[in-house]
Amino acid sequence: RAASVRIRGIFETPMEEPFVTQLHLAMTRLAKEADLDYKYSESVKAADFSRVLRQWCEEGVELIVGDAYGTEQICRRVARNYGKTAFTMGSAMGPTEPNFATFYGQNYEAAYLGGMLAAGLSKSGKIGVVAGIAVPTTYGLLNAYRAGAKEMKADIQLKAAYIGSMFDPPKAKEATIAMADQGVDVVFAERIGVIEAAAERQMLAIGNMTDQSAINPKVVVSSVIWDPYPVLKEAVDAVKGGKFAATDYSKLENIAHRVNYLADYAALADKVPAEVKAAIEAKSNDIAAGKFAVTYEESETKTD
Amino acid sequence: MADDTPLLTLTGITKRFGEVVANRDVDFALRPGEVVGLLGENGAGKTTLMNIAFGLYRPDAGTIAVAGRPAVIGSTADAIALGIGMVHQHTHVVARHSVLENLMAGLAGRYGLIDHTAALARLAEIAAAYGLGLDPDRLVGDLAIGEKQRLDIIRALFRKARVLILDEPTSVLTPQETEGLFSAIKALKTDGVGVVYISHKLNEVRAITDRVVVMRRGAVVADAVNDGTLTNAGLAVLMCGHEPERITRTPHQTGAARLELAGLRLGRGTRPIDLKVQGGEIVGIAGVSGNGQVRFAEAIAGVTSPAAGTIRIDGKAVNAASPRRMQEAGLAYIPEDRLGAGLVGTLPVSDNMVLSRFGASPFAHFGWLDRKAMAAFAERQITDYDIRPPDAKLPIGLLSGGNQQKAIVARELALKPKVLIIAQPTRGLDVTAIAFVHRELMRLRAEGCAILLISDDLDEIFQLSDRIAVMYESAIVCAMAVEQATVAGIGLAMNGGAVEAPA
Amino acid sequence: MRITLEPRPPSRWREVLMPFAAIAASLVLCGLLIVIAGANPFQAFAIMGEAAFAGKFAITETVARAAPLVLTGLAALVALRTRFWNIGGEGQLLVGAMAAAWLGAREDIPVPLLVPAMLVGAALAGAALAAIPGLLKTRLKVDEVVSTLMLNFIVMYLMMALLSGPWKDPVTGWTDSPDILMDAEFPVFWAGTRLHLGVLVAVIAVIGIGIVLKRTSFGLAMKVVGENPKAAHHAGLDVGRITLFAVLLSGALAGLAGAGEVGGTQFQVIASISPGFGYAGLVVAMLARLSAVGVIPAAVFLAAITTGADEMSRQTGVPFFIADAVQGLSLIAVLVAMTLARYRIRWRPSPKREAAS
Amino acid sequence: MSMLDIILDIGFFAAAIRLAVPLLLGTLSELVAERSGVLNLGIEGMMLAGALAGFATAHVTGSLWLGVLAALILGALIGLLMALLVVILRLDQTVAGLGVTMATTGLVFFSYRLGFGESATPPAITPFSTIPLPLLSDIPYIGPVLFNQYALTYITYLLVPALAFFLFRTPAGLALRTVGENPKAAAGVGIDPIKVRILALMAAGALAGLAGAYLNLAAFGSFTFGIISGRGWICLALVVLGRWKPFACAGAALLFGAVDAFQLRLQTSGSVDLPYQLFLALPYVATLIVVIVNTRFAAAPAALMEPYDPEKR
Ligand SMILES: Nc1ncnc2c1ncn2[C@@H]1O[C@H](COP(=O)(O)OP(=O)(O)OP(=O)(O)O)[C@@H](O)[C@H]1O
Ligand SMILES: Nc1ncnc2c1ncn2[C@@H]1O[C@H](COP(=O)(O)OP(=O)(O)OP(=O)(O)O)[C@@H](O)[C@H]1O
Ligand SMILES: [Mg+2]
Ligand SMILES: [Mg+2]
Repeated sequence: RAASVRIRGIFETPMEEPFVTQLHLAMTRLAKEADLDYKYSESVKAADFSRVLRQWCEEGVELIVGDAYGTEQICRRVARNYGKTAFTMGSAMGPTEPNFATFYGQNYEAAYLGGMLAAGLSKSGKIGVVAGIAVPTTYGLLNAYRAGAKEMKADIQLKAAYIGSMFDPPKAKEATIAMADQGVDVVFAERIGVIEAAAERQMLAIGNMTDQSAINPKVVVSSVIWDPYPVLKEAVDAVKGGKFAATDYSKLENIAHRVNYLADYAALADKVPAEVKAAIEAKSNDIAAGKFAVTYEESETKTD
Repeated sequence: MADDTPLLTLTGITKRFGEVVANRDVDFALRPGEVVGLLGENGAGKTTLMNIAFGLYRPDAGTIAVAGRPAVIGSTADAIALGIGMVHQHTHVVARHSVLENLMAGLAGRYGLIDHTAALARLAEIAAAYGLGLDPDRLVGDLAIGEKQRLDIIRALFRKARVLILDEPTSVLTPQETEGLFSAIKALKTDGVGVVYISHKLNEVRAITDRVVVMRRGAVVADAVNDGTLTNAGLAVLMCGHEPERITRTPHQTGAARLELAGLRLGRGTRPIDLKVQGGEIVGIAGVSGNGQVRFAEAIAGVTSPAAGTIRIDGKAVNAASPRRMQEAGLAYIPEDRLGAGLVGTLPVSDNMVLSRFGASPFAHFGWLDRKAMAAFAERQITDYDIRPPDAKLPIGLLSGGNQQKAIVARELALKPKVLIIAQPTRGLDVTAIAFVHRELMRLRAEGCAILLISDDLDEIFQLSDRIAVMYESAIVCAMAVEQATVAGIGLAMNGGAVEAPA
Repeated sequence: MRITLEPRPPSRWREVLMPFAAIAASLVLCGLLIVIAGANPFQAFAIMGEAAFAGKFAITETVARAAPLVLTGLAALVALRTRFWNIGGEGQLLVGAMAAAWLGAREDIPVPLLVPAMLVGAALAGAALAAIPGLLKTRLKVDEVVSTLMLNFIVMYLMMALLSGPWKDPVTGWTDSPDILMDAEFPVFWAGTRLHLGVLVAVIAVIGIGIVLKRTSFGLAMKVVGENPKAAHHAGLDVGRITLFAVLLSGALAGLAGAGEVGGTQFQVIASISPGFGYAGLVVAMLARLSAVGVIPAAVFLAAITTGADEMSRQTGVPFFIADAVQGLSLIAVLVAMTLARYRIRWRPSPKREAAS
Repeated sequence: MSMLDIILDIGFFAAAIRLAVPLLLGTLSELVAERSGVLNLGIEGMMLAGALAGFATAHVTGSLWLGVLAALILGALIGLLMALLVVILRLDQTVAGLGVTMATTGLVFFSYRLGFGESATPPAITPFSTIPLPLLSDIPYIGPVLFNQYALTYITYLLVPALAFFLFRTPAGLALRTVGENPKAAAGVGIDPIKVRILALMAAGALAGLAGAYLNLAAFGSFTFGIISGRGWICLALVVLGRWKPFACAGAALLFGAVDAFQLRLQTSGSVDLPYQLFLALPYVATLIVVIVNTRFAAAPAALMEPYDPEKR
């Protein structure tokens, strides 16, 4: 086993966080396919980040994958001091030579399609999104979602709520119910907790990051998928081939590379009007072919 | 008395607290309609014995029988169910509950509910039978201390106690209240209730009891029928094993007024206090406890601030005083609550010896403690005042009460005070310790210190004071030279009665 | 049946051995958890020990992780000397961190003064926050357990508002403050490790507080106030002032812990800057049995649990959350052991059953 | 949508109640403990343990009510542990409570990982659904707000008067209050303060467990790490706000449920532009103010935080 490449995952939250879940699943898949030595640490507190990273670097680990959002300084500093280890981290700041490659964790192209779907499904003309902490990357996602919805129905109204933490499902649920009370009938579940409320209030929901139809197939029409497998595969291949560079992998985070896509409609396929399906399909192809560019916009997403 | 089976029989009771043997193979019996006085020095084990009968403590050995039948008293609930009631030395009541709630706590109720009606009826019954009444709706926190104790007694009777244990019931009562209690006890006797009466007031014991049991060092040393032949001196010998030494006061010349109180008010509504204490004079403050003695002492010592008035020491007014300022002005204060207010039990003797002085020379220089100086000082005081065990490093809380008091006296006298306030100086002390404290007070008097002696113990007041003042309802109601005072007159004043103050 | 506590005669060796017995007991419990998780406890402990202490990297990392715990432990201890339950170490640490980050990013402070300004500013900020519950307690008798706990949450949310508003990172837009200047980063005194100035500050603080408590009249005054405030007042000590001083000192120490995290490990304020260092400080203080010197081994113990459990979890698959469980269990174990050192438990069979049999 | 519209909305009141119920259960739990003289800082951990016990049991057995039972039992057991520490061993209530919370939090997450592993979609159960009470739920305004709720919510409605009745009308309640005010007085009238405190802590634990279980059996269908999010600490504050009285505590919990519901709606309404963190801080600020105004000890049980030693003079 000594010959196999060692890759490590570092995550600030527990594994249940969808972003982390997707990274972990992609790594697990890669590890199996390419016979990698993959280990990870979850719930690493910011105070421990540096130590864990440096410990791996000291051990000579080849590739570290994870989430630098919120621990940007620490991750970059370690990378600077340990040039031999390759980093591929979620970050809003772009890559740094020579060994710090980044991805953005962005699925706004798919979110655009999600917005189209939401607007196409909404009968009330009001759609919603319940998000976690109000930060620019979240805004980028929500703004694309809004743009997609507006394209589908110009007069659609978007309601946005932030629960103020990554994890407070009961609160996310309440925020969703508040939206139901205000007439929203389709909601984008940026956070966990939304789908449960949608089920209670006969709303439809669109999942985020992972395919969340498993949570409640009767409610979740589709999910705005972010699947980092292609990103990580490139990074691993680069490490294996000895030509790793500080790449900006966000160039892959789109529909063309299947990092973004809208999940199958699954159980609720017949709820979606055919023309909506067709419009989404067409748009998806246009985006993939480069005929249409979803604008990425990080200004605050506010309720219409 | 128709039935002579004892209501309560304790056989071979032994109880240890760590190293201390509080009860040693004690036998005790109480018959219906009998009042038994339980006597003994402080720490003799009286309270412990009765706490065992009441289920508060578990004996290490011995058995209990109630009405002739072996009884298992594992808790106070068991004791109450067996008809035993106890009124503690310090009343245990819930200040924020009403009288009625205090009475009903622990009762079973009816249909799972609190039964107010039955409780009120029972309260009225007790008031009619024994003359012990209280307004059921009053908040207990508002009751006077004597009323609180009445509440405790009513509470025991409420539960139809056949055995009533009264632990030093009169230490907080006025003589009238004491009279009331005695007539209630007499009424209980005729109902066949047995009463255990614990007291240090030998006159009362001789007046109310049928029999006395004397304890010494945890064991019963005498059991005698009160046939009128008992004397106070005889009882004292039984209790301590010897006739107590008495320090006597020799008249001498007093100096100028060292402590002057003018228009001192302890609370908003209270009368002003004017008092002068001269150098070399002991002024005894007599009074029923709860009449503001503690507040009086604390106000002078700067612990609390009086509502109004001025305090002068050697003619100099000390205003807006704090304990520190009063110490600087030359006043020393020995509070009655020794371990609570005078000492830090967990700290060693050496630290306690300089509790008010460790921040300054010679015990500290620029904020740095001089541990050597502290230790040397403590060693000297321990030798001089014969504090036992002679170990300056021992936490002072582990010393006996008498030795704690010696330590405080040593500490305060080392300040060479111009004025000394000493409250209940011998409470809880045995005879040798009492003699020691009294001797020290006399020495200080001879050195010209002005001494304010606050005590519940009239004997002590008469024995030591040059003048006697009486405190009643937070004011001094009379003051006179000891030669002009009589016990009866002072007692009357303590109850608020008028005294024609001789010139 | 009735359980009673009986005082034991005082014994030095029992007092000394007690914390070790407690730690051993908590490790046994922890071993049980490891077995439940399907791993070999001996192997797991070996991994933990190695990850925490074997080699320069492990040791220095554990020590660096212990530094904020030493400071918050001292903070809890100093306040507890006067019987003030400062549960607010967490909030005081956060304001300290914010002050340090604010000062450390200022171009207008002369370079040689940057680091000192950060330390002083953080200490002052921590003390200022602690002054609120301190004054509330000494002036208005407001219970400090509730007030310090509430202030932690208030400070945390205000910090979040600051981080997502005025202090939002201009580059990432994420909720982290601007980076401090390069010159504001704490010097490292062993190249290649993370033993930064904050670690030194923690050690100096231990020595300083140890001396204050043992050798100065203020230290004794704090103790007198804590053990018996009534007697302290009678002896002429200003109980309110002494308590307040101790609380300010406590807040300053917690604030310094925040400065260390900003200047030495994070270089900015992020929302999750403290994994509960403030609360852990109480554990440290209790483990140390309120002795200043004891704070160091206690903090190192807790830090080692975290650093060790992390690696152990990766290697054995035992969930990492075991570290939190061990911290709580060791706290409880120490509390119990402290009682058992002084009392013996007697189980008395119910007299009713006794009589029946 | 204006602030007034939000407040006049029926959905707002219903949400206020849903958000208040777990807080109220926790507050009643703390009320029982503190009335017996024990400050229970273990409440946060007890709530979390109740949440996991409820969820895991419901997940395994498929019965939500068995989940509720499990939460009650586990909560009571942790209450017993707390009692062992602070009543029998007479440890300091503050540290012991924090220790219990720390240890249970770690153990709960640890057990969750062991039992459920890491999966992409966290395991879920179908939570309780709301049950409109016949007739009552048809009352205009009040009906949809109060009587279209979860079964656990109805139980909570009943618990408030039941607890008030228990405390102020029954001998056992009087015994509890007496112990909290003056355990020596209680012992003097045949009440065993130790027994009362142990039982009170077990009841408090059970109630806290129920509060936790509500969060994932009714409010939400799966267990996540942020499920309690400091709600236990809020309860500690709400008891003070409710001055140790059941109905006032219910009012306090409702008030905070309403603040939270308002805050969430204000965000979605888009009419006000305030950092939401300020709203999140609001309950804590309000509590601090209340504690200052009412100085805690004015209404707190007199023997709160005082260990009872039967053989101490
Ligand atoms: N709870 C206790 N813990 C330890 N020692 C105790 C306890 N209660 C009593 N003692 C000790 O037992 C002995 C007997 O005390 P007890 O209170 O029974 O005396 P007493 O005769 O009632 O004295 P007093 O006249 O002062 O009331 C004393 O030495 C006392 O210190
Ligand atoms: N509540 C208590 N807990 C533990 N030990 C106690 C307690 N009360 C008293 N003691 C110990 O019991 C012993 C006797 O106490 P007490 O004050 O009754 O002494 P004493 O025999 O009356 O002595 P002295 O003549 O000096 O007053 C002392 O060593 C004291 O430390
Ligand atoms: Mg006694
Ligand atoms: Mg004595």
